[in-house]
Amino acid sequence: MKRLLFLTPVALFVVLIGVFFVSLQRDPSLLPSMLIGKPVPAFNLPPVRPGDQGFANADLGGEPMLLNIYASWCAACRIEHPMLMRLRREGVTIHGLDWKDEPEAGFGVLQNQGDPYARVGNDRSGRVGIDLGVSGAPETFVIDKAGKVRYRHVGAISIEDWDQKIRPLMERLKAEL
Amino acid sequence: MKRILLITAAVTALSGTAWAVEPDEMLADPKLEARAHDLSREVRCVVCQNQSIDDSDAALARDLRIIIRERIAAGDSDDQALAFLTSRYGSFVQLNPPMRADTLALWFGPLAVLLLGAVGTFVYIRGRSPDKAAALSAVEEAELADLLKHDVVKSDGTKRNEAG
Amino acid sequence: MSAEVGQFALILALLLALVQSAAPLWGAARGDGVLMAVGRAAARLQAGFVILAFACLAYAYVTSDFSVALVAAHSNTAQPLPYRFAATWGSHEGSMLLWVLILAIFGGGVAFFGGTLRETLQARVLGVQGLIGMAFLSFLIFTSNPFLRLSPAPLEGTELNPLLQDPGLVVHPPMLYLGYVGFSMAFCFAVAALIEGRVDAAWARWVRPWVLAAWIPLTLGITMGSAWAYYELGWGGWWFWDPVENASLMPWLLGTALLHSALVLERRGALVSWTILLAILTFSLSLVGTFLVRSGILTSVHAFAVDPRRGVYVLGIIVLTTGASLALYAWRAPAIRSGAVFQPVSREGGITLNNLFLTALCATVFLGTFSPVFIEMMNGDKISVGPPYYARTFAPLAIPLLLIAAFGPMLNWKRDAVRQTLTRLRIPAVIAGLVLLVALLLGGLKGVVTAGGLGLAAWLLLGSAAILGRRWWAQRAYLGRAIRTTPRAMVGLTLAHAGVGLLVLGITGVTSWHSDKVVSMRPGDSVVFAGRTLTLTTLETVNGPNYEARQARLKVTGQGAPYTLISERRFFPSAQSQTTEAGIHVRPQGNLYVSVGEESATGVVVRMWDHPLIVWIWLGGVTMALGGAVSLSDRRLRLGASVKAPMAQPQPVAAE
Amino acid sequence: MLWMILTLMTVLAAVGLAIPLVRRHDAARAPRNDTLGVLKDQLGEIETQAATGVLAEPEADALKSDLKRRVLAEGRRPEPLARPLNERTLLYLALGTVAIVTLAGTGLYLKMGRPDVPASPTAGAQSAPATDPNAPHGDAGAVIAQLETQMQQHPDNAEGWRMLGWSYMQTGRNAEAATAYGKAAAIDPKNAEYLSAQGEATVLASGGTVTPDAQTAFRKAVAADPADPRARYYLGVARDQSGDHEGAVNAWIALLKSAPPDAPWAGEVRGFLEKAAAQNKISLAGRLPPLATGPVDAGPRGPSQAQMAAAQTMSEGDRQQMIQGMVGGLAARLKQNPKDVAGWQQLIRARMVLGQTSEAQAALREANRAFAGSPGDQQTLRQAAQQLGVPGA
Repeated sequence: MKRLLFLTPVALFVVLIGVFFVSLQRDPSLLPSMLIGKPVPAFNLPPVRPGDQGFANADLGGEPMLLNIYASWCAACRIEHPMLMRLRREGVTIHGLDWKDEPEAGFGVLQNQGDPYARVGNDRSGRVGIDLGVSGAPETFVIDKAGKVRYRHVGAISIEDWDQKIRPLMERLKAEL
Repeated sequence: MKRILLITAAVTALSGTAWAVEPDEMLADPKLEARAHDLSREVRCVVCQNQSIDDSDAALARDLRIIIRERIAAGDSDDQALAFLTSRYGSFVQLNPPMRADTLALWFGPLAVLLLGAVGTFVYIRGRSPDKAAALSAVEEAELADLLKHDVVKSDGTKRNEAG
Repeated sequence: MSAEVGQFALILALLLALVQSAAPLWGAARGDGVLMAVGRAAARLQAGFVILAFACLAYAYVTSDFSVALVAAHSNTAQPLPYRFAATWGSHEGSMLLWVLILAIFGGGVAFFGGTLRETLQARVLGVQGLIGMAFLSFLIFTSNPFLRLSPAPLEGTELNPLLQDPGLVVHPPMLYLGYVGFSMAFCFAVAALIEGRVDAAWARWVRPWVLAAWIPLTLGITMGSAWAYYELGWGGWWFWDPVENASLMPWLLGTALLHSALVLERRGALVSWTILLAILTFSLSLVGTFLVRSGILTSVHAFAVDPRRGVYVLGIIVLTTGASLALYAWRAPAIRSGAVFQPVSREGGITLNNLFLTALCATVFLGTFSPVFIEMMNGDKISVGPPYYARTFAPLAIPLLLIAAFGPMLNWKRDAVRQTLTRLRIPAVIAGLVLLVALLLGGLKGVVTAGGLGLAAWLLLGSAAILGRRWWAQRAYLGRAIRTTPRAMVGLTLAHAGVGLLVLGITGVTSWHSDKVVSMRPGDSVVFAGRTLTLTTLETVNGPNYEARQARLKVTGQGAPYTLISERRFFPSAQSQTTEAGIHVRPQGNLYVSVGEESATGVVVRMWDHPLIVWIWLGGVTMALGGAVSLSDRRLRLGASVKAPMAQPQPVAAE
Repeated sequence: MLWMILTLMTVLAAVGLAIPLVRRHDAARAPRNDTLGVLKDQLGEIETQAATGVLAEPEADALKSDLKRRVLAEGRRPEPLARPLNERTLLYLALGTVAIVTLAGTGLYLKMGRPDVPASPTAGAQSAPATDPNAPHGDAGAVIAQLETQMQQHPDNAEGWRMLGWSYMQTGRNAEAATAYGKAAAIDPKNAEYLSAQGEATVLASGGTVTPDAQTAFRKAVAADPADPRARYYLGVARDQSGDHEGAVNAWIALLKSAPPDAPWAGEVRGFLEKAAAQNKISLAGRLPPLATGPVDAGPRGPSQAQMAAAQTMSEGDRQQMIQGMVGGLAARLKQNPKDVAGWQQLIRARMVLGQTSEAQAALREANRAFAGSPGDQQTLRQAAQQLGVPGA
């Protein structure tokens, strides 16, 4: 009994070290999304492309698709852009949300680097982004057929992210009724 | 990579001045403004490290401060305004962690440590009941006198000699 | 060339640490004096080489030798000399070298001055110390080598983070490290005692000065860190519950507990295994602090080496030191004999209660700091633990502790009675009660917290004074002699506890009565704030040695004589970053704190705070440290002085 | 000198360790019991307290009897037996320890040390200007002044002159740069780099005209190393400026054809060549060598397709390393040839992407220095940096 008492510090320590060790492999800056499994909050945004129609939450759903948050001031978005262009060529539907940005600047990005988006809206005040729980650009949401958020990716999408996480998920969503 | 970017963002946000509420954000009604001020001190800035939005000069923190003021001006209670933010960013934005099943250890852990320690101390003191033998026996007194009489060094040295 | 000498000195130090860990442990096990002497020699040599290595790095910084990668990354020629020198420990590698330096100097100290210590104990302490040194030296050399070279050398270096270019930086980290590493000595003594299977009064008397020697700089370091954050970060806060602040607070809390429990062990031979456990935990928390700053587990303002690989290495060090020592503890501690008995109401009882609350406070900080990590592992949710949590958990536990702080020192050893003790404390109790009452009458029910804080401060200040007062009153016939013969430890105790009272006074003052205001001003504008009138007289651009600044001068009239506050926004072109220098008028009754912000068409943003009594927070901290220093100077703590026998007496054994 | 010091250090460590092993009679120390001393002290204290009345008699007696029990327990404690090592073992130990420290120390140092790397040439000299609060900050002036003094003392150091010339160029003092490079070339006339650098500095000093002096330098450079691209390029410019556009274009095409596949300057030369050809209506059809790096839009300095493909199959760590390596290469190239707006933009972007904000800032500063006196280019760079979110840009 007494010996057991003296063993408790060791036991607690082992647990603690285990947690630390696991935590080391984790990214402390990732935030879980509150929207998983929920429909995207209602919004209706003005266009980025002059003369285009805008972008509203009604445009989401029907098929699995991506909702990408980008901005002209965001450096990581530029890294991600070629990846989005590739996905677009492969037939993935991507909608864009130009976050906390002037529509002209947002359009400039599309002109200079190509336009991967089916619909794209300008969220100048950033309020729609905040409704989505966006903390920075780029971020990408995977939307299912019912228009619900199924996954949120923070930061630029890399090839591994696509191959290992997002594409398998999109395929599963396609198979869903 | 992502990690590096975010951390850089955090560092950059900090290397600037820690500039907080700006005059143009403030509500006209001092009572509401004071509530908003207090509330924004309990909301964590999601892009910086360990700062409340009240202390942060990040753009997103400013947006959130303005949202809080809008909610309060629109008649929301503090809890409603806070719920507006947690429904978007999760409990991460609450500097005051919510009381839930998984935070019980956090909230009551210190008290548990105190109580366990108190029980342990009680058992410890109880287990060592008052003086069993108050006085030393004559033999012991003699041995003690011998120990104390000798110089510290000498007494030890003598013993060593005997042992060797 | 100095860099290469430094590199080699570090390598030699590592090998000497190897010898220092192996020889004395083996020697003590066999009772072999020669091996133990080798351990002492290795410790002295190791200290010498680490000092050399540190001097080499400092030389490279001072002379701006940019062929050393670390220098090129953290210093440039435009930086003033003191900051070039301070940059030596301004980086991860440099601060780890500083850590190892202090460790080696302490080890060398035990080897040099430990002559009065039982030889086997000294040898085991040095052996354990050598193991820690080895772990940190290899961490330094293999993952964070400060002497990496660049060829060709760049012509100019990058500047140190301007936030860190401050007199505070020159002394703040070394102070904290003195504290952390100082606790390693208590740890070494604890492990040595476990190996030896013997913990006694001499052991406790040897450990206490080391604990004090660590506690004093840690107290000062934390105080200075708080003051630095106050005037440098520019928003008037003095404690943020940031993970790194917590990392220094946790060992402080347990170290304070250790300081008290070691006293019980020395005087009464009780609390033996608890004291050993405290010594192990205090140093382990210092290590966890290092780990947490360097791993990126908890990202923090201070994280200057966010690198999981280093984190794994430090985790390994923690497993080896804490894990092994706790296992040793579980194996050996149950067999260690415990000493005299005591009654619940006694000095021992008071100190046990003190330990209980300090441990619970440490648990609060620990849970607050680490539970987000645990909860995320459990269910993936992220939570934040901020100041509101600590206000609700830390404060309620701190208040009973502070009440005991004045009560405890009045208790007799072994057994006492509550009523008698209260009689001894009647004057402080009555006055503190009056303060509480008056404050309640003035402030009403809304001011309960304020009144409680003031009453507590009065209780602590007067209760501490009563410690000396009672002794001197008893011998009032020979007051002069009574004052002269008062043990320094008792004066230290009084000062340290009074320091806590000052701290409580400052915290109560600033949290109860602070006020702030944000306005947009143009030169010539005036604003009324906290009973004073502030006028922005000039707003101009000025140049510093390595920055340019927008400088605002505000003339203040009203309470106190007229004075001028100067606040600047400094821009450091070479680091491309900006800092704010607040303008602060410091008075005992309160500070006026002004800082300037962005300029726009409507003028410059000026933020102003009134901080009543805030300086007492830091003066309290300094007083506590001063109390520790006075205690440390007590001759009874210098073991050698108490042994009357001549040291060099011919020994029959030596001839064997 | 360095080796002498290192040897001395090794000897010191080895001897220091060996002394107690060899002179063993000094090592033995008087055994003593300090615990009894402490307890006796405490007994004395209690007696004093009882005498002065701070402590009541019954309390003092109780404390004293507890203390006496501790003294007794201490006195009865058996002394542990010593089993010292014998002489022979000690000797082997001494030899072994010394061998380990010496051999392992030397071995580790040979693996980690860089005894060949000299201290920075500027080290230890500029403390005077640096502490002067009126000195212009972030200015290379102090460094240059230091180098100048050094060159006065050691005028026969060609590399030193080159470094001084480079420093002059960084600060826009092109005529002085030309002189400095000239000195370097005079000391080592076989070094084409010194000569072509001298020529380039001369060209820049005369506002872009390839003067006869410059031409002489370039010719000498080509004579020393027929492949020197800078000299060949400027000789082409000289033809162009003298009106022989066709000859210039031919010279550049030849230069491009001989370019190694990864030549950093090829893209720039190609661009310049295409512009000049278009201006003078010279057809280039079929005359240019094929581009070494994949599609044009990948940029003249982007990683090759093969590199990219490799990057995609790599592990995260390896990829980071490769990216770092490529960025490092780019930075090194820009050091050699700083007049490259696109290159700087690429470097700054890469640094930002890697999260190396301060390096990005440093790159921006360096780029600004490189384009001192060219506000247009500086403007471009600043805008790019602002877009990328470089702090303070």
